[in-house]
Amino acid sequence: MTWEGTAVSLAVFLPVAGALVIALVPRSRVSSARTLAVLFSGAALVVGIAILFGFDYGSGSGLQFELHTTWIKSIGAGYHVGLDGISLPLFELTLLTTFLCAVYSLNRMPTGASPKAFLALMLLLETGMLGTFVAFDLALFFVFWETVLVPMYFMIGVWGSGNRQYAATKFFLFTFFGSVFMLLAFIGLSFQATPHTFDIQFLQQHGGAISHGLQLILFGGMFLGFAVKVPMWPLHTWLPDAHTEAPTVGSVLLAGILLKMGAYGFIRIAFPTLPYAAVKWAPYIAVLAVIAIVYASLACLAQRDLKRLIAFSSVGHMGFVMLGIATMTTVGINAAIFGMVAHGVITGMLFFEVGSIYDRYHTRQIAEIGGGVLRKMPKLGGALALTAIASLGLPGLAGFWGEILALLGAYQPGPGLDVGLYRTLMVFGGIGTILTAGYLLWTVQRIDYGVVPERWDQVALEDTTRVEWLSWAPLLALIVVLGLVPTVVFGITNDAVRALTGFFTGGG
Amino acid sequence: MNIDYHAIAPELFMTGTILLVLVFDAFLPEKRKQITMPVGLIGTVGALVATLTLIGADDRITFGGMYVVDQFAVLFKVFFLASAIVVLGLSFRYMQEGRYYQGEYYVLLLSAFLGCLTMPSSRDLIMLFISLELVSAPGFLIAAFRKTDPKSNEAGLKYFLIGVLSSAVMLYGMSLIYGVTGTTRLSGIAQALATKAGDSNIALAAILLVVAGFAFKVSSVPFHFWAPDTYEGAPMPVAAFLSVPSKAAGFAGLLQLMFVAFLPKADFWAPIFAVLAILTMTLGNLVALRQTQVIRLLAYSSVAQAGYMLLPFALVTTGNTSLNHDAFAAAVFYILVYGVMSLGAFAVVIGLAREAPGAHIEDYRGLGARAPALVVAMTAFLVSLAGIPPTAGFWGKFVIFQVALDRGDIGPWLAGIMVLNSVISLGYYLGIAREMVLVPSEVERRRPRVPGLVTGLVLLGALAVVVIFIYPDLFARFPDGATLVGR
Amino acid sequence: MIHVAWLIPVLPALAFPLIVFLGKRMPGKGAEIGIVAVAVSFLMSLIVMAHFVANGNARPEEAGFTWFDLGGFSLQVSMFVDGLTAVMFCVVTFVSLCVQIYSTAYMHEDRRYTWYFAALSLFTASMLNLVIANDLIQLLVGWELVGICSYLLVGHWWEDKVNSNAGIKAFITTKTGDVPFLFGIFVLILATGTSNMHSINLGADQGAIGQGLLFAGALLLFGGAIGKSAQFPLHVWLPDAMAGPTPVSALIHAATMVAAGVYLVGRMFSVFFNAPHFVLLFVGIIAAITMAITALLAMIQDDVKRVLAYSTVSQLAYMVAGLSLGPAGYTPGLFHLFTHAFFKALLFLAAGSVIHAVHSNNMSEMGGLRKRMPLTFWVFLIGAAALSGIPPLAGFWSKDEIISIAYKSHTYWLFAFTLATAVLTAFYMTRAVLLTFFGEYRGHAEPHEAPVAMAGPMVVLAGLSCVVGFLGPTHLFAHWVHFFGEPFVIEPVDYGFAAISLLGAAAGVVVGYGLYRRWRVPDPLRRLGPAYTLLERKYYLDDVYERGLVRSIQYPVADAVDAVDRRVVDGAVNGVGLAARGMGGLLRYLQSGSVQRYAVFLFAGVVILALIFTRVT
Amino acid sequence: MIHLWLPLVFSAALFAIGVYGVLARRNAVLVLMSIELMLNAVNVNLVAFSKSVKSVVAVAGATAAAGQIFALFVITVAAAEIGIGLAIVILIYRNRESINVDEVNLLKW
Amino acid sequence: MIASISSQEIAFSVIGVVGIISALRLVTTKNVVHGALYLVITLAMIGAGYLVMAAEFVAWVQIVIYVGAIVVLLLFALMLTKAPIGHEALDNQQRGISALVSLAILSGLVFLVLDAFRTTTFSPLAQTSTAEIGQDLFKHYVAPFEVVSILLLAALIGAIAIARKDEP
Repeated sequence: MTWEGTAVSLAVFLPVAGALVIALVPRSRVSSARTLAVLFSGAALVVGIAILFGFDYGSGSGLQFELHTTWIKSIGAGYHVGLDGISLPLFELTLLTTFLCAVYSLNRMPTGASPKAFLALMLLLETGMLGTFVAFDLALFFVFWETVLVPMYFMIGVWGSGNRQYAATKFFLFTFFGSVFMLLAFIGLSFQATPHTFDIQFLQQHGGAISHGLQLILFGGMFLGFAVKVPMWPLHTWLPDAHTEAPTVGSVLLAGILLKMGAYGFIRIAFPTLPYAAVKWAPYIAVLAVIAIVYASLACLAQRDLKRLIAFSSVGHMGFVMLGIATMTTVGINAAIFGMVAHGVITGMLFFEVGSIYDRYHTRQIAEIGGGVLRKMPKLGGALALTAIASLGLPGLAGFWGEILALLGAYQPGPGLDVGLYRTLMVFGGIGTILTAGYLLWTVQRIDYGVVPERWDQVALEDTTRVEWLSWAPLLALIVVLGLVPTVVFGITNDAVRALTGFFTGGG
Repeated sequence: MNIDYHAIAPELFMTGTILLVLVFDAFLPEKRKQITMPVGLIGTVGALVATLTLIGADDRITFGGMYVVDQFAVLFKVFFLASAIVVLGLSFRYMQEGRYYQGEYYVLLLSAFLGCLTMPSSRDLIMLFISLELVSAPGFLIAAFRKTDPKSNEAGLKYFLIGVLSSAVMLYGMSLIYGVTGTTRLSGIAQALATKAGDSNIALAAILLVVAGFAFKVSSVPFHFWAPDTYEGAPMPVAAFLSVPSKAAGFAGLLQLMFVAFLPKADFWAPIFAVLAILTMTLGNLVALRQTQVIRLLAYSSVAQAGYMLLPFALVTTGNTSLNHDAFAAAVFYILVYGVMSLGAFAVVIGLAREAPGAHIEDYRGLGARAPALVVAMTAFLVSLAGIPPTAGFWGKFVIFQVALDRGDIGPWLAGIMVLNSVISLGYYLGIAREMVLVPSEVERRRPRVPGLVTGLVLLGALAVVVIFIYPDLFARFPDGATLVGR
Repeated sequence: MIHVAWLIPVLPALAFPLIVFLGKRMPGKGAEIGIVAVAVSFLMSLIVMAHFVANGNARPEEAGFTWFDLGGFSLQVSMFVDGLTAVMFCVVTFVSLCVQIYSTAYMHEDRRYTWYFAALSLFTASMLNLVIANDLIQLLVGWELVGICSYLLVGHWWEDKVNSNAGIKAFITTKTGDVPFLFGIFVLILATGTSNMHSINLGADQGAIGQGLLFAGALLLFGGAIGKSAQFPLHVWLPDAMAGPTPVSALIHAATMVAAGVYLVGRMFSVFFNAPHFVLLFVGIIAAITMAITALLAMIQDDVKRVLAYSTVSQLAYMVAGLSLGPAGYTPGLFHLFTHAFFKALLFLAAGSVIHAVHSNNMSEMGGLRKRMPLTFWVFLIGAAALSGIPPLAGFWSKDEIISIAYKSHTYWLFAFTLATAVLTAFYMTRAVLLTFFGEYRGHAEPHEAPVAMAGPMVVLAGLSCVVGFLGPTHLFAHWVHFFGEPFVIEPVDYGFAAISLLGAAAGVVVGYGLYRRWRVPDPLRRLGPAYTLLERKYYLDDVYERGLVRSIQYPVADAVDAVDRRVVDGAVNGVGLAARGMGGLLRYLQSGSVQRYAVFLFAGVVILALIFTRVT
Repeated sequence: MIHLWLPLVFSAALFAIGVYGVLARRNAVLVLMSIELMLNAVNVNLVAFSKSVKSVVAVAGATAAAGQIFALFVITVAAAEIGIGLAIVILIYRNRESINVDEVNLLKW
Repeated sequence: MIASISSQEIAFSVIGVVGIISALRLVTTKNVVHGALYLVITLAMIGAGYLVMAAEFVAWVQIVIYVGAIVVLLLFALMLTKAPIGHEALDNQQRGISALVSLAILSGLVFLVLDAFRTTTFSPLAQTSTAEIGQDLFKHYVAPFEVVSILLLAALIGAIAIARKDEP
């Protein structure tokens, strides 16, 4: 039991331990549950930071902090976890975001049922998300993948707003629908290896040997699972509902982390293990991705509900991520990972802000807020403006690199892909950036700018509180740091992505 | 002739317990009749202990090959006895508070469990038939045990009529099997069916008819119609009994028939099971979507679950031994897992019976705040039934998918239909969770008074569902090692 | 010293966070930080400039470090300092310094005073980064950042929706140009494997890039210039951008940011020059259209800032036109950029002073200010004269060069356009001066002369506007800024052409004086009838964009997409759910409650299964 | 010497008639009687086969009398079933004053 | 198809025809008590058939248990439940479909039987004796014998509990 071997597992399972402890807190001492949540997610984060220091950035392509033991002999599943350059950024993002959510929950707990349960579910969710990013065994991956469903269902369903039951059910059913087919594909894939195995590394190395027809089918199964999670157009309709109705912390985690799981799955599993199918499927994925970009930004223009608007924007931003992946180039996939981290930070932040606005105004309708937030609460409004501007892909802020490099990837897609098609898509993607800028600036105008409407003029609304700053500051800092020093991500991912693209450029 | 008394010790214990309960019943005063339950419980635990001594032992063949105690049988016996303990525990307060003939009830219940015990050891058509009847006949009666309730009467009548008709169909099939093969011994039937005699239409038709009898027991479409009505009308612990031990007994019998007697004709009957499995899971799930009475919903759910358990049968082929073994193990594993989660769900409903005797879904509103532990457990069971990690049900489905995809040919299609069904099923499983947790109660309600015993069982079940998930090998190696003698 | 030229953008960049976080606690509310930073930058710029003044053919200074590696190619943060860079440094830092000093008075009572200065610092840093960049992506970063600063500063008084609208319009319109620009960058990166601008230029010169790629790359890059430098058809944002504080207009929308497009073309001139000839022709056509139509628009504006804005667009087109003439026009084009920065900034600051005094932008509410604000009048007059091309002021020299080069390079149509525009320019500036400073005062507020903080910068700029023009005929400028190694065609100033352009200017002044000597309502130009209406409606371009494109996307199209999303896409999802429930609802009727019906199903089931599966031989 | 098909067809007829009775009669006792017909049909089969299967192969557990013993068990179980069935019928009659099977449909859907 | 008809076959045919006719009457009669009597005839004919097939032990068990016990039980039940008399009163609404299903089963079974056993014959007398049955029963079939006794016990206790009139 070395530190190297256990660190990842420790970080993954600390939250679930915390969930159990919180569940055992007596009803009379509920307030201590909040402290516990911060402690446990913080402890996990500390482990994560220690990993960050122990990580050998020179060999990001290999697995580090690896633990590989048997788990379920009868099924052939192993407990194989580890981190490489692709996992690490998302892993750390998850740790950070959840910790910040716990901090945020210190005084901004959604109203409704017991806060104890809420925090326990949040920590359970964290374990699922973390596990997804470190699992190197398909069965284990799937287990973590699905573990997020139940906590998120209840987070939306119990602590959500208005139409929460519908949204929660839709979220659960839709994502479950996708993932069961993915499971079938996983199992089918495992039978293609000799000996049968679920080990992702092994399957990556032997992906080329699978017959072409079968690859296409297996990819189809995985596509359903991953695409729903991303979500890709037209499988996205659960997202606006779920994000809109979820409590603030739920939205932050959904947008910040959960969506990344789908794209990560494409990168980690679908593309490298099925190289032939990847080439065949990639153009369709790219087309859907670009449709998502344009469609989502148009839909955003039509939203009257601030939170729903932000939710829809995720569809578009994930479109850029998927476009990057579908280019099957080192640049594109690096861009995708960067885009995921950036979107996690930015959209997470946006949902925090929207949540705080809702806490004060008790409405999410843009027309009812009526503008003037920047006048009424300069700090909150300023943070919102900054984040929105980051979201539209301004250089110097986090949102830029993912978008631009995804488009660059599309200009010169990987071998076997139709350059003409991808360049056309690039053009539409570019148009999408204009529309994106349009709706975000329009939103900032409608929320932040203008004079304070009469109905709010006399109402005392507190500007950003200390706990809010505490939970936001790291994200705001990251928005700037990622924009100015993109190496903090690319330095980690590049080697791993190059190794990964080798599986489909070399082996395809 | 020599009788291996060690081999049949569990059955002997059980028989003794039945008689003892009968005696206690006769002499106990009216107000103390509930004491018969602990008596039965002690006997059942004794039988369980006796069974545990058989684990890992050599296969014991007694009564001239008619009765075999192999690891398959032991596994099922342990399962039946464990579920007997659970059902007894669930019955205790329910029966005591419901003005039932408690003594007779426990006698009948234990008799049915005796039938369960003999079922997995029966390697002869006659023995199978008797075991099946011993499971069913007391069931007919206890289903109608709430005597003044017309619904309970109706439950008994429907169960009885469909049961007897199915028995008749099955017996007709058995008679034809006997006529074609000249024997009632399962291994002999297999030998004969492997010859030219097995090629006749009549042999195939006979197999179909026999399957029909067991299809009734496991509530497969179109033999399932009794199940929702009977579950709903019967006393709740009886519904729990029907949904798990009784169904598992049907599967135990079916497994022996199919994997021993009829295996040479697998290419014939596997497609039948494919049809049955598809119909069963699809119809069960679709109709369950529209249920508002929880027991009835669980009944349709158990129909659908039977479909999943039937699916491995459809994957069997004549000749591919290792695949057949995997299919067998998958079916057994799913049955065992199903037992845990389904009994758990029923236990929750029974635990709430004081507050919600009608078990209408609206009665459960806002329960999340009033009985969090129970709701957490119920959620675990429901999620498990839907087959979602982190619960045992996930591995249950997983192994079936594995076999299906390994099978190739129709396997992937069946797996595809099964996953679609999982999604549909999630719709109503979530429906229950939604009512319990998400929907607040319109009226002010107290915290439910759940019998301690039931709460304990529920929590134990929830724990089991999670533990089996974390380390399924704990559980999964049993079916793997559970070889059927004569195969 | 030149090795640390990178400090020039870094200092204002550091000032930005300092002002944001500490500004409110400083005695000058943060303004002093920005001013000091940019002042130091300006001094350093002068030193850098001196380096090139001392040696006209000094080697450009290149330096950089890797920003990040990605797959095969590595992105650098780098600097490329040559004469052009040095000139731009000076212009940017100097104008920024003037504007910031001016703003301390102009923005004195603003509620977001500190933030205003922070944004100015950020802008200055971004602009300087754009100038110093030797990497296209790095340039793009600066390019977009100045855009967002423009957005923020145009919408500085966002309490009024008009202002924030203008900010959005400015950003989105330029962004529309940025997208082709981005693709142009892609083309060049993929064509050369690097984003280093110097390498790309060398590649283009050495013929390492195919003609097709150069063609696409140059045209797409010019897309960016069209947006940023407000060329037709994306010029529409600049007049609206006048909604921002006037000093901002002076800095961003006159002197620096809008010139970035011209600078880009100049910086990447090898690409344009080596591309098929059509590219430069296209550039020239765009410039010609732009200069003419916007000069016409400037004639009828009532808002003094809009007059200046249209004038700016028109003058930018001059610069572009100059560049379109190839190496010969390269230096004149950029020289005009240089001179224009001074006198246009001056004009804006002076206009700001007027606006500050009369609390209105409209010339119809001014008049007669000559006496009340003599200093402002004089500096404005100097600016206007410079712009109109009255010798010996700055504008004369630079404009004259472009006009004469156009003729000499046999591009007569462009010559015609430039000359006509010169006439128009003189006309509308005469009109502006007359309406503002002559006649009777028509306003309501009590005008007063500008305070020292405002007057100082104006005077300095006015002085410079008078003298910088001589850098042209003395060929000093050409020594610093030239294309391809050696300064191009150095010949004495052709006084013939100078006379022609002077004549043109004089014509404009005379006609303007004739028409606007006295205040007249309605505007005498209204007699043009439908043509006036066409100008009043801005050639209906705004209507086409606004109603035809923006509003239709914003409302009907977006709403349609949303409806499709809810009804069709989501409808399909919910439809599946409903269908399942519906089927369940139908199937449950099988469970009729009649046990004998169940029995029928049972037996029928057996029979059917037997029929299907038993082989009937 | 008897042709095997003769008792088998007899049995089939009884079985089919029993099925008809079960499906078409509403009186519960008549339904029970019909069930008896079906079970008896099984017995006819078993007895006939027990007399004829000697000629079939020698396989495990093939005893001479198996068929008849099977029939005896069927008779016994049938008796028990009838007892149970009648008990339920009487219970229903007590609660509803009727033993029409088709009226028993409280539970449905 | 029938090469030669033996006397046993003639006897069985007669018995069969009578049995079938009375069975048909049983399911069509309008009087329940008549139905019980038709049942007696059918059961008796089946017993007779067993005799023809020389399975005399089963035959006597048939007569004793069915005719002697079960029919009596059924008659008691008829009296206890005061069944009405008449066509409408005794049949439900699905006679048509019932007949169809029943005919389908009949034709199916007859087809299968004739298909498989058209030529098979057996000689009843050459077969098992009662003694053999007894021996086999207690040699090989002890287990089901014991289990069925529990079944009977349970059925007895349960039936009493269910049918008993008083409330606990």
